[in-house]
Amino acid sequence: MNYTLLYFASLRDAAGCAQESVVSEARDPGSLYADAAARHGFRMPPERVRVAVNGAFAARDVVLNDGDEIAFLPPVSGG
Amino acid sequence: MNYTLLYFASLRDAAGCAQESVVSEARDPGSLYADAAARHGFRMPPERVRVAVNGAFAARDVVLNDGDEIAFLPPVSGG
Amino acid sequence: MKTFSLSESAIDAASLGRELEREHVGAVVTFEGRVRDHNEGRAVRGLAYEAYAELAEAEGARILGEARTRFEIARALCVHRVGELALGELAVWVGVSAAHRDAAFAACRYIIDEVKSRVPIWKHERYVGGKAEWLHPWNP
Amino acid sequence: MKTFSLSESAIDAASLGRELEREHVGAVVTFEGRVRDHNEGRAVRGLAYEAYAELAEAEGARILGEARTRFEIARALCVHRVGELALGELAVWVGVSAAHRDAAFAACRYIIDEVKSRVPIWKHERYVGGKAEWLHPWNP
Repeated sequence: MNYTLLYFASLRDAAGCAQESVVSEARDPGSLYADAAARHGFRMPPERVRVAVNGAFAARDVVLNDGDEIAFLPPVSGG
Repeated sequence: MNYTLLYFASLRDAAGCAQESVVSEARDPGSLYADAAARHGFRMPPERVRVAVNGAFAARDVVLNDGDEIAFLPPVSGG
Repeated sequence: MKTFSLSESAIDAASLGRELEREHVGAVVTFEGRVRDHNEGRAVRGLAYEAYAELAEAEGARILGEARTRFEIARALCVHRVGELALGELAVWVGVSAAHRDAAFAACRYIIDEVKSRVPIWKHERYVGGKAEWLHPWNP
Repeated sequence: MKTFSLSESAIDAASLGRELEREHVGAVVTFEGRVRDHNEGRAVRGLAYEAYAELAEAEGARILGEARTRFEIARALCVHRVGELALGELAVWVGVSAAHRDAAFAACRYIIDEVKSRVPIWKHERYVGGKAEWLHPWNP
């Protein structure tokens, strides 16, 4: 499947990019995060990372579709 | 004893004046209020009226001195 | 600058707000009380505030001092209008600055609550239709 | 006007405040979060906010909607800065108008608390001495 991954804040710094296109057998955001963490050396535990799919918050085990855009969101610190 | 009495808000309206000078045998604000209430027809119960003497809050039974300025303060409604 | 003051002219909230700004301050909470066009079901045409000025300023300053003692705040200011006010006008302004928002919210709330219940200021409302009344809440 | 928005330029608190003013409104509570020169004992030189803009605006609007459902308020607005900010600059502004102050205080507090904990915005602090860090509170 083809996915677009979005990284923010420290994950963006660690990945060295804000966005990447991947081709993957993974069918859920949790698996995609595990792959990305191994590839980029993310040290943030997956349970701290919220997930959004196509611009809306989503569960880590939601079933993805080809072409989905998946965002990985570290703990927020606005305000 | 000579006193200056100050009236505010509805008590001022009822008294028809903001201030009056009185000569009285009364030695405490509570007695002065009872006299003023009879004289001016105040209907506000004395327990609702706070007292200030010479610009500071005071008890209704504080002992007054000649020349004191006594203010009668209805329940407040600022804000 | 006095921490609590009475004002016979329009309150300038913007310049009061600037008084509170400091680089080390993380949070500013402000409260504005405005003249409403209704009160307890009656249409209000206008109102006036009367104060026992000497005691109001002393009691107001005492409340602001209490707020600085009770809460970890940097600065706190309060201004209350007296005299004639039009609908929508600012009647009272409270502003608090602090390092953190907990203290700023708590102190701002404390100040407006205490000012309303303790400072000798009285509201005189004029209603549509001609009646007028002093507000003397017996159960504040 | 959007109830929640992100701003790349300085927040104009005065004009936001005027948006909230209505004759029938008795109480306005505002919260301003400003860039502090210290955070957890470290001297801050400056900071930047990054947002996932699309989701931040949707989640912010959802929070403002929740506030209108939970509390009896007239209007509520929130603006959050993104990009580079200098010390003392306004980072976030929340304003709520209501007939009564209880609702205005509660809603203002609700909005800033929820915005801080739910909206995808991240703070990047630069410290005196050269270090810099993303703030990712794990126990918010």
